[in-house]
Amino acid sequence: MLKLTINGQEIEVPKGTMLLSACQQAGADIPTFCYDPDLKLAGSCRMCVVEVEGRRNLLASCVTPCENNMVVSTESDRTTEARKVILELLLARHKVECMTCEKVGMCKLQDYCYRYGVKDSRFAGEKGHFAMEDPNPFIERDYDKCIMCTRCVRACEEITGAQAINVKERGHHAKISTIFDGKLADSTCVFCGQCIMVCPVGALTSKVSMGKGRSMEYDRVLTTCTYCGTGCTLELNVKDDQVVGVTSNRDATYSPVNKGALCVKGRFGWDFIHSPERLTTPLIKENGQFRPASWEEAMDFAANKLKAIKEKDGPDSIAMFSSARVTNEENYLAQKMMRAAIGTNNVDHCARL
Amino acid sequence: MTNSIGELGTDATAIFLIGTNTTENHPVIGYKIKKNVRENGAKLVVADPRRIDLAEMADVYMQFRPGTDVALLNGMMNVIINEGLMDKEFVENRTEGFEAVKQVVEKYTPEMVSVITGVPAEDIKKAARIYAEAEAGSLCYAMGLTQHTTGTDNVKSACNLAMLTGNLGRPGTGVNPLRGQNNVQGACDMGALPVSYPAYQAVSADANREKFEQAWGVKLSPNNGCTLTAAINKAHHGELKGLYVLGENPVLSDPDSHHVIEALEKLDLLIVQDIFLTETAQLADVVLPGVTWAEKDGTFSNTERRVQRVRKAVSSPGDARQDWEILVDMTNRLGYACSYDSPEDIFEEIRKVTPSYAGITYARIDQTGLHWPCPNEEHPGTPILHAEKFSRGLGLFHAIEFQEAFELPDEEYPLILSTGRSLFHYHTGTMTRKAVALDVHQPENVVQVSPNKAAELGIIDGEKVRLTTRRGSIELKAQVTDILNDQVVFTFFHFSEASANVLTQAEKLDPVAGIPEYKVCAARLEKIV
Amino acid sequence: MAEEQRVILEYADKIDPKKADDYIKVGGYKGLEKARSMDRKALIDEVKKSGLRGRGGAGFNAGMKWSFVPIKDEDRYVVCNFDEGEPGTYKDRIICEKNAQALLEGMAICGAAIASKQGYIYCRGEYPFVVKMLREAIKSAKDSGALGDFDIEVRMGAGAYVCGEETALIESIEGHRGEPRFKPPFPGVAGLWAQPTVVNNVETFACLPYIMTNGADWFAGIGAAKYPGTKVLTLTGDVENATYFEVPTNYMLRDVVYKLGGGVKGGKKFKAVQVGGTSGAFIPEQNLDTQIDFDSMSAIGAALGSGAVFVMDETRDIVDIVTRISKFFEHESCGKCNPCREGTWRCREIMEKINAGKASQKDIDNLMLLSRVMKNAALCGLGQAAPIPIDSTLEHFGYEYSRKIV
Amino acid sequence: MSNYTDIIASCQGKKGGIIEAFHAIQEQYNYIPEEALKEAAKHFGIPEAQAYGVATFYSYLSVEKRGRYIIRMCESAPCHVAGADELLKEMESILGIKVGETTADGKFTLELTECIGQCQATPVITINSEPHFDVNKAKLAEILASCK
Repeated sequence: MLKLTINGQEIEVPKGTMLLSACQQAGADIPTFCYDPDLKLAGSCRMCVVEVEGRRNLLASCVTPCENNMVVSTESDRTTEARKVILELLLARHKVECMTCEKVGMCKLQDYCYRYGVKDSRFAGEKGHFAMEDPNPFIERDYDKCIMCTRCVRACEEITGAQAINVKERGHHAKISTIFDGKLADSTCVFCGQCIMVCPVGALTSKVSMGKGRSMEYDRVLTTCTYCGTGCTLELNVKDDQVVGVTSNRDATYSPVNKGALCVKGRFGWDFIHSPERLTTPLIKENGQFRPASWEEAMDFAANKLKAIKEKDGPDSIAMFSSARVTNEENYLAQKMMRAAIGTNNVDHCARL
Repeated sequence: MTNSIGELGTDATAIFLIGTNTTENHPVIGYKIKKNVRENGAKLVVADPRRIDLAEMADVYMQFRPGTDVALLNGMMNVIINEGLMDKEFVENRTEGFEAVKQVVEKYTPEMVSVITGVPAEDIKKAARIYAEAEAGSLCYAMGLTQHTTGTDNVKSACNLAMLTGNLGRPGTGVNPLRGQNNVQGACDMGALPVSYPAYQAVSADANREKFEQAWGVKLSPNNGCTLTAAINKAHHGELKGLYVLGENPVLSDPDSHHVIEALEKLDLLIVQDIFLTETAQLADVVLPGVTWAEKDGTFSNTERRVQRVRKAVSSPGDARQDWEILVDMTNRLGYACSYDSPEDIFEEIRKVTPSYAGITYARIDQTGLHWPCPNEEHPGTPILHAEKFSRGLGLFHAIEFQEAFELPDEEYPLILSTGRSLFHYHTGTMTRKAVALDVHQPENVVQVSPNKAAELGIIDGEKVRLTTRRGSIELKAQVTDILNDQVVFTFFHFSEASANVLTQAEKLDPVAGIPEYKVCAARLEKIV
Repeated sequence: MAEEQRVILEYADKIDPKKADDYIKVGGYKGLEKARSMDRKALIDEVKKSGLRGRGGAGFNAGMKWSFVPIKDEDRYVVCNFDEGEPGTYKDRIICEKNAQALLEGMAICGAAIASKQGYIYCRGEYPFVVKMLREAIKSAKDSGALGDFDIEVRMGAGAYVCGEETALIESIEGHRGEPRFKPPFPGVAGLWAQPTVVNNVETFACLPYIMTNGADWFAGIGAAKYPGTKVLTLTGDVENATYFEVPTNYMLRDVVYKLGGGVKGGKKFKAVQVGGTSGAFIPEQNLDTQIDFDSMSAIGAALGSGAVFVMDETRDIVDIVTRISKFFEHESCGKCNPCREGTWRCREIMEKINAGKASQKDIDNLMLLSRVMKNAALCGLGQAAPIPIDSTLEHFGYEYSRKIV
Repeated sequence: MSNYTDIIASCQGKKGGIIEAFHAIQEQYNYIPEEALKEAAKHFGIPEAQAYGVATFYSYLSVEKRGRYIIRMCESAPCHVAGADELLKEMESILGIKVGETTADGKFTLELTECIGQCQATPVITINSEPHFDVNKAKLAEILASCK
């Protein structure tokens, strides 16, 4: 075990612990942009710098292993100065349009500017301008808001394995890009949206959710995805009784299968819920045409016909196709209905299709 | 799956994929496989008629002729036995019937199998060695293995291979079917099968029937029911009069659509309960509007047997009604009285008659789902099956000979047509075709054809072509791609405008499982002039 | 040039650096022979004892650096940093062009010390002709048998100053973007392909054969006690003799300018000298009476660095030159960390504003704040050193700034 | 002119040698064409986006087509004080292009560079990596004329 003093508090951590984690254990809230517990370390945003006695420079706590007897200060004048200046530098390049930004409420740049009282930037000057191109229907890429934390690049490689994006050029011309800065659709991108999940600012957002609501306006309902059999958990974002988006919880307790990772269908394929083509009333066919009916009428019609067939041709002349898409409870009821009420084992579903 | 999904990303040291385009059909499982290969150096063997994404990073990729799975697997077993790579201890202690298998696979030399499958003998050897020598070898498959007239044989062969190499019962091993639909596992678990009650309790066994008769307080039929595909045939013959379809779309999903439509039209009564007016619902006599998963509470069981919660997030539109309420209402109207307060109330009844679910409660799975079997409330669930012994005691080997697919190419229909799914759509497209972004991104069907074949037929990429089989014909765009060889074409079944199942055959199914042969039929591709 | 003391460059232009035999005739490869006859630990101790410190700029004790390398089953690498990108520096090129075999021998000695069989020379992309020459020199050395089983491969950079930073250099050899890694782990533990790796400068390696042949004590007795040996300097700017020299490390800076350099060009008056390349401090007249060794230079807030000596006469506009330097750093920042990527950009903007006479005291304050944060918080030496020319000129030549402030 | 595959294959066995391959490609083509970049990425088993990131990181590598003669003007401090700015203006006016551009006939591309390590004879320019020393206006015309 190593002994450290963090903000005056003595703590013990096992060898190999990073300073960031030790500071968090000591109750310090360290700001980070590039750090992501699920991704390889970058050590590049320098927001997590702390002051360690005897060290000339500030140390990025996310990549500094703890050493015995370190005396650490996480909110010293020097760290505050560094963080403020970094925020101002990022603000100087950032397209500030918080009024309409999708990420408001979940934007780390905004949160930290608030925390450190950074209203505007003393370093405002030329702004980079990165063309916003991408006709894909899923992911909005606005690199004028990018802060170059590279979490998207790492998530694309390490979580999804698509390796569609990387950093191109260098210095302040550096930008996240596909090969030859082409469209995502022409790259190896699979539109999983993991980049959106890890983006700490408004650079990457969902086009499907655009304009529908921001994080403080919606509730998140944890549920299981309706598509393939992997069983990913996801959060339906609900505002005014409407699903306005999908996010995911990366905690394995809530997301044991996928730890927040989703695919294009899970993340972007939810808007059929509110499709105007949804069936909203029972229908009965008369003379080849459907007409709306009340539940009472429709159920009566169906039940009476079923009973008549059973009477005439026996229970085995009736079958049910239950569903691989409805719940266990509904499947249970479906087979019970066929077996107990109709009296046949003619129940199956599309397991083979 | 005998094992859990997470193990594919962490524990498996070799992964053998056969008939699964994992990154497209189970993307999140695909991520885990990629990560394991890239970061932990896990070995990867891919067998698929198309050079799928994962084939690019595979140590061995075997592009085999569709329908020759048994030959390929027997060939691998031949190598394993001859090179002394089998797990003798496992075979001796945990299995029976090995000698018969040994006799059968003896003639399946890599050279002989190479002729059948088109895979170089050397690759078969390499693949066999990687899987057999792995500390933890996981075998995963999906519909590519099962949707054949020999589907059951294919799966048994895969099990043979796993038992032969002792790749079962430990972390990172297993025979792992990757199931295609959110709750296909649960539907099976719940007894939505013609031969079993919940938890696979056979309806033909008197004891089981008595148990359910007692639980439900009613006399039950001792006869096995008919499968979905058989039901369609029976309807066609006029033996089946009434059909209740809950959230299914057989017009698009079942083989030979013309045949399906004819059958449905012959019914006296077709009830469809769904969220959209699907192609099947359009043929119904009465349509009952149910709700989407976002509007209901309940549970789904995923491919690794993990039972997880589904939660209601929003209200349903108009008069659409909870599916469970519709079913309860109907059951009562049919003369069997029952009542439930909530899905949880139903689940409580499920627990009582489903031993594998007995220990699972809504409270226990509030945060993290549980893997069945979970026999009591103290049980932690079972991520890995067959750890100590198989359900039947000893694992049973099945000696299986290779048989050709039902419909092979001939002069008139010279190509092999295989069908499947795309990353961007799901099943019959009922949901994804109405998800705007997905449908904008991939709005129509394509047929994939090799550059050579396209050139031979004078077809250019993106051109509209005609794809024809003995059942019918569809028109769709050609996608020229080198991921398949010159004898094979591939298309998707999500699109009603150019529906793949107009083309597939329903004449011959797998004799045991009744699964249709979606992966092989004879077809002709033509330029439209 | 009686003032010089040539060790590495003793046989400059007298032998063909490409030919191992030429070098062997003047005593070459004897040091390696001796090193190989020694126990590894003794060899490292000998190098430690010589007091040889890194000639690339950081001044770390070479033997000490080697002693950190764990000797386990895995491969280890010897990497030569020949990326000299500091403007005004070309001494590594001179060493190679005059005595390439000494570099090769030095790398092989290091190989013996850390039980490595593979060396890499990372040569900057600006020197394709030197790369060619080095490849011939290696072939000759291999053919002669002098290198034994030690192999050396030359890799060429492609125009990135930041690759002079050892971990960026390693990334570049691996075929990646030349972005520095965070440390720890240090290359000695996990360097090239995550294996233990020693990275030293050309000049550091080139000293080794002479230390081995003449003994550690001999070397320790040359120049400054705490930074012994000789140093190759390159003189540029407003100086009569704009060329290279090898001098003992206790040589005085004033003598560099006035004796070796022959004084300020055209008889003009001296204004400033920037030592150690473009990231070095600007030194005013009053600090010229300083020894060039590492510690003496540090004491006046400067650095010996790469040994570049850039002299500016009385007519030079310091602010204009620093503006130009700020553009250099903006261009060469790799873009990985925030303080450097954004900071070098804004430094250049503010410097241009000052240089154009459009800045106020507020801008100077902002510049100083930015400079402080870059030094404190940037990931690597580039970002930390980029503000040094600004700080040192604000300190010593503040009036030049005041003149331009509105 | 050999094809990309052969050029890249010449770097076979150089672990991490994609930058070497880029140099070899540029030696033939003066830039890295898209197809060559993709081929190199495939050969060295790295993602295409990453290969592009590498190619655009280094100032000596270019993914855009350039002229037959690439002139690079050093603008680092020693050359700067030796009059690099004026020399650059002179070059721009002779060639009729700005920095970063290529002459209409595809002959010359003009670029800036940082120090090229020939500071004994400032200002310095390089033409296809060959340095020219103590360049002044008179010498410049001579040097350009020698480019056929």
